[in-house]
Amino acid sequence: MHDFEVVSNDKIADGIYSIVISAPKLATMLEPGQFVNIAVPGVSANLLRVPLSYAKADPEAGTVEIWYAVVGEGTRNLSLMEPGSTSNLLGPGGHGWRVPEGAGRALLVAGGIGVPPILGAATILSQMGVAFDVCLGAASASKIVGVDELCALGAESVSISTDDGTAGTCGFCTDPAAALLAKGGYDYVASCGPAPMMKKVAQAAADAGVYCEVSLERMMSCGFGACNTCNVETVDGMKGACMCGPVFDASKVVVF
Amino acid sequence: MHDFEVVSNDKIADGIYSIVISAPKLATMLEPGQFVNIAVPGVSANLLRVPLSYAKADPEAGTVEIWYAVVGEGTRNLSLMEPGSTSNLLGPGGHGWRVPEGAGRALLVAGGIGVPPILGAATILSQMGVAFDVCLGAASASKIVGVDELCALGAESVSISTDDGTAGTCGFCTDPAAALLAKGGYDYVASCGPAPMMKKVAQAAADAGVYCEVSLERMMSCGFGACNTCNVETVDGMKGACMCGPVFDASKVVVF
Amino acid sequence: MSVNMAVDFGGVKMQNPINTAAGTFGYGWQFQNFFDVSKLGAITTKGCAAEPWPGNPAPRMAEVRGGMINSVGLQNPGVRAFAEESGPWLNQLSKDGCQVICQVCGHSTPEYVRALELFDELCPWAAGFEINVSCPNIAAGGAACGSTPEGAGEVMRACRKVTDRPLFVKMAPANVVDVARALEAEGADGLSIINSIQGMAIDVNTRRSRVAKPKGGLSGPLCHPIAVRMVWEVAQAVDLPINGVGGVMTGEDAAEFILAGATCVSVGMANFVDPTASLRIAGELEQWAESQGVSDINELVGAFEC
Amino acid sequence: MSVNMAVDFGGVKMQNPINTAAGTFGYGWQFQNFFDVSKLGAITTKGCAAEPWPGNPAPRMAEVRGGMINSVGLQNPGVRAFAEESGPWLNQLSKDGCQVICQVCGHSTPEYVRALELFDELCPWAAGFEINVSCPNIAAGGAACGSTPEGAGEVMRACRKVTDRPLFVKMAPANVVDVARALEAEGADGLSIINSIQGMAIDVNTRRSRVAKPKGGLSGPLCHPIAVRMVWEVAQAVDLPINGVGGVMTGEDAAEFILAGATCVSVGMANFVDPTASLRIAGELEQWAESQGVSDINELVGAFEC
Ligand SMILES: Cc1cc2nc3c(=O)[nH]c(=O)nc-3n(C[C@H](O)[C@H](O)[C@H](O)COP(=O)(O)OP(=O)(O)OC[C@H]3O[C@@H](n4cnc5c(N)ncnc54)[C@H](O)[C@@H]3O)c2cc1C
Ligand SMILES: Cc1cc2nc3c(=O)[nH]c(=O)nc-3n(C[C@H](O)[C@H](O)[C@H](O)COP(=O)(O)OP(=O)(O)OC[C@H]3O[C@@H](n4cnc5c(N)ncnc54)[C@H](O)[C@@H]3O)c2cc1C
Ligand SMILES: Cc1cc2nc3c(=O)[nH]c(=O)nc-3n(C[C@H](O)[C@H](O)[C@H](O)COP(=O)(O)O)c2cc1C
Ligand SMILES: Cc1cc2nc3c(=O)[nH]c(=O)nc-3n(C[C@H](O)[C@H](O)[C@H](O)COP(=O)(O)O)c2cc1C
Ligand code: FES
Ligand code: FES
Repeated sequence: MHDFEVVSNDKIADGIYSIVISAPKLATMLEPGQFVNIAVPGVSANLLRVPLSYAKADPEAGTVEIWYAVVGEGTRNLSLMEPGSTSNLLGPGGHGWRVPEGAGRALLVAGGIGVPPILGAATILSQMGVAFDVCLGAASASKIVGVDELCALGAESVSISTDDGTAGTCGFCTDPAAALLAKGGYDYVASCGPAPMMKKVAQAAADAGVYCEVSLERMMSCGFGACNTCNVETVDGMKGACMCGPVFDASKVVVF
Repeated sequence: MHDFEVVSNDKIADGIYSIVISAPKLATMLEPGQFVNIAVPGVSANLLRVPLSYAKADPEAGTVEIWYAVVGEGTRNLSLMEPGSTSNLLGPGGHGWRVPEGAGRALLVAGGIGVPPILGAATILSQMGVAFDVCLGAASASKIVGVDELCALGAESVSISTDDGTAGTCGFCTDPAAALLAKGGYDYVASCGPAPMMKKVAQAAADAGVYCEVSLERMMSCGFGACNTCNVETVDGMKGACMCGPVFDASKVVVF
Repeated sequence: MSVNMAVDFGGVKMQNPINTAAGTFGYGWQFQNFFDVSKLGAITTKGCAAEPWPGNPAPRMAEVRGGMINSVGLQNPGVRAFAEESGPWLNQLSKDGCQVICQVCGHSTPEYVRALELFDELCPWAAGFEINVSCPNIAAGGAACGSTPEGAGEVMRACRKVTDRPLFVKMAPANVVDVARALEAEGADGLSIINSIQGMAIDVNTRRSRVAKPKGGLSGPLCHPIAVRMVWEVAQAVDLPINGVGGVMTGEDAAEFILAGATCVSVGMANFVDPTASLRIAGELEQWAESQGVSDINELVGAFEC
Repeated sequence: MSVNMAVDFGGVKMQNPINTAAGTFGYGWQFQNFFDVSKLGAITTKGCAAEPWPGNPAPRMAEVRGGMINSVGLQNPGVRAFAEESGPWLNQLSKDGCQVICQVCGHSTPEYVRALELFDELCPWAAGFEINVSCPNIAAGGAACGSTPEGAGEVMRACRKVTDRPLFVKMAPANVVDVARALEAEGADGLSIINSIQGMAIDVNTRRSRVAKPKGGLSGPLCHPIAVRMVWEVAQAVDLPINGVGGVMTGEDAAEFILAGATCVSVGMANFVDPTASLRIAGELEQWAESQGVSDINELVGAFEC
């Protein structure tokens, strides 16, 4: 359990916020792809914590940045937290991306609010010196986040798709992703987004014979292995997303 | 239903707050002893409105002042309302004090947070030109409110009792009240406070042969006659406090 | 696109599926200053017995997390006084398009019959009657009676002989499938599911109940998932139309009941939180029906996919 | 003044009345990084069957107002794997002063017996066993079985022959008095009241359940007043010690159970909201006992005044 203080909490796109928290110890511990489980203050009919991936951690400043979409009461209350207010979180939770040793080139595929863990993957790749391309999908231009960060981390290309065509190509980001994979040259794929998207990406990666990891979302009650509500059906049986994931080897996943 | 805006919301004694709201129409309608039923904002496990008497109404300024003790979640959330924030209330509810025509002298007995309706009674008395004395009880000096206001309204005497003796006489305000009533000269008694206190005052008034009214508290679900949860057992059967009260002829009350 | 919102609840033709839960809407006129009650599909009036009942002592209510607990004990002025005091207003309401369902109480089968006879005689404007065999707060004629097929069935059988107008039964939240089957066999026209749930709230300082009796009846959002489940169970088991009751605070809550198989939905505790809640919920339900691309709300009754 | 907080729950000597609800505390060690689990009176481990069970598909949880609904379906690795993986840690825990109660699951009486035999053999450190005849999320051996005196009684009778260690039964929230009497007659050492309540939560856009099956089990504050009522009802009817379960978030909630007649109290959903909740609640309960001016918490068991 880590206490934290809100440093800033701002809207960065349509319905999407960035919260920067000060939590010095946590900032040194987080590995890309892991998550935290936040107690959102406010007397509330919703009691459970909100599990969120982190987008960036700055061990020197002692801060962690999280990007979140406001979808319900928990995230709405989170968006109301003022700088200076405090709460606590559990984490780091689960384990993150495992980029294969010796990978030369990677493809990252993010949909919607799946961008934060993908930023984490990009961070590792850039540290490891692995070249990478990004396919990024969003419902609309107003909901795109992370392009600047991905470019700054060294993405060789970022191809954007929107459902309504207001930015990039009109359509799903799974199409450019499949096209890139079909062309070849990749050793690793990391994906996070809606379940049907990840399923398609996993299939395209499998077709191309490339090792693929996905960051899965599940309804979590505890976030630390005590409740069995975050199950992922894998070829090796039911696995808890909070401890065995959220990042899974896509080839083992039966239900995304 | 009236919308209102908070003008100020300040602590005036230990655990006791004064909230001034702007609600111009309401301010012209309220009669002393009536109450309002406030929707306290904030996503909350407690859903029902908070019924509160009012201490002062200023029809010209369009404001109403309410004094309340923080005792639970509803009143705690109320104390968090910032100036400028808005909500709505139902009211005026019930009916207030009915000072008998031709009364010459009255005794007001208030215990704890029973002061606000007693301020209302003092307001009528002063408008009617009826002389009055006040007996005021509180747990401790730090919880006394209203003495200045009562003096300003023309109280001829204000005798203070505290449970712990930190101000005035050590003991309950029912003792000085009984003593004054025994001395005689009163035509009307109005009382608000804890049930055992009002019961004693009513008894002392009955013994002295003086007409006595009490403002009763009940758990209210609706506040407008629809739920039957605010019942007061009277010699004429069960009466709803929200419509037939909160002010009752004490001689008719079976259970205070 | 406009959606037909009218439903037929066991012979009561409602202009929309929103009803009010007995005991939470007084006799209707208490709400007239807040909104135009005639816009609702129906209202159900507070339970009345043949003779006046005093109800329980104070305190009759305490708030609990996610709802409230009450111990009113069916205080009522008796059918005669009710019909005299509230009849004219309710008669006008029914002419204005909102159906009136009167709730009937008793401590024994003969008392139910006597009350219903009086209602039948004195309330010609009533579109139907709801028999309350499930009050959690009375010793006889309460939840214990309504929780067995025999108990509820006996009351229904006797009442059926009294009137040809639609007869509904307010069911206790126990043994619902068996009781519903018995009520169907005895000729009920519809079922109201559920009455408040028996619960307890103890003041840990005084060590006493926070309401007048040890047990009280729970209402509010906390009831909702339980009530939805019971509506769905009964909808699978019998052919009677159902009135979903329990924790309806929003149009979505009402929609859950409809999907689970309710033909109409009653708003209870929400009336206290916001006296205009029932009308707001009627609007939200219509918006939801529109969003579902149907032309008739009846297409959504029981449309839960499992 | 210091109050004796130790209680005897049907032969399990607990240093304080705080226990954990099966399925909400994993196998105990999941909480070891949050606090010193050995400070609790007891923990109850997640239900295990003789053979591993996969449980239900996702989604297994949805939040509802005042609580949550789950559809885990008793996923478990089987007693053997449980004893191997968690046994050493639990053995140490019991040596450190916190009793371990292991929950036993099955789909049929022979399955319960087989699981209990394995527990009895492989878990010498277990202070007692809790038989779960009330899971809302499984078809056989679940709430339907535990809701009848015959069903629950049959399982208890068979299990009683397997071990002399204390045997408790986790009861469904239905028909509690009759079932409790049957369990007392069959030799149960205590009762855990209640398991989660069957409910439904429907996504009104997809028209599907928000969890894997149409129905799920409700936990959290919404259960509390119902559970307190059931504990009180059973405490009046049988002589067995009771473990109060349902919506305990604070020491006051635990105190309500104690006053209603529970000897010990289990913390469930609160463990998810705050992993240290059980220890905090133990402290709050002790403070309350002190405020009541008693020298022994046992003086407060059943001290509700009505
Ligand atoms: C490991 C993990 C990492 C996540 N990372 C991020 C992130 O970086 N940014 C982000 O915006 N969101 C992320 N999520 C999703 C986020 O947890 C949910 O959006 C949030 O819990 C919703 O809470 P709420 O109270 O606002 O909404 P609710 O009112 O509880 O639900 C609103 C909607 O969100 C869905 N939802 C709620 N909780 C979850 C959950 N735990 N998993 C999946 N769907 C859920 C519900 O089914 C519902 O449709 C992550 C989830 C997990 C499990
Ligand atoms: C007509 C009327 C006028 C009132 N006027 C005032 C006033 O001017 N100033 C003031 O401070 N308080 C007044 N009260 C009491 C006030 O309504 C309660 O203190 C308040 O509702 C408590 O809400 P809560 O959510 O903070 O506390 P809760 O957590 O709901 O309860 C805390 C404690 O307060 C008691 N309580 C709660 N609601 C009521 C109620 N409606 N009546 C009596 N006791 C209650 C509970 O039994 C409990 O012991 C009045 C009550 C009534 C009925
Ligand atoms: C104060 C109060 C009084 C009630 N009186 C009655 C009644 O007279 N008859 C009845 O059948 N139900 C009565 N109920 C139960 C409601 O009609 C309804 O079944 C229950 O409250 C659940 O719905 P809700 O959660 O929307 O309130 C009463 C409920 C409350 C809160
Ligand atoms: C995720 C989850 C899993 C559960 N698993 C079990 C279980 O395996 N066995 C059992 O008897 N009860 C199980 N329960 C029910 C709890 O033990 C408890 O009876 C119920 O949640 C009510 O208590 P609470 O409101 O404090 O959570 C589970 C509850 C939850 C929330
Ligand atoms: S969220 Fe509880 S086990 Fe994964
Ligand atoms: S508070 Fe509802 S009738 Fe008085």
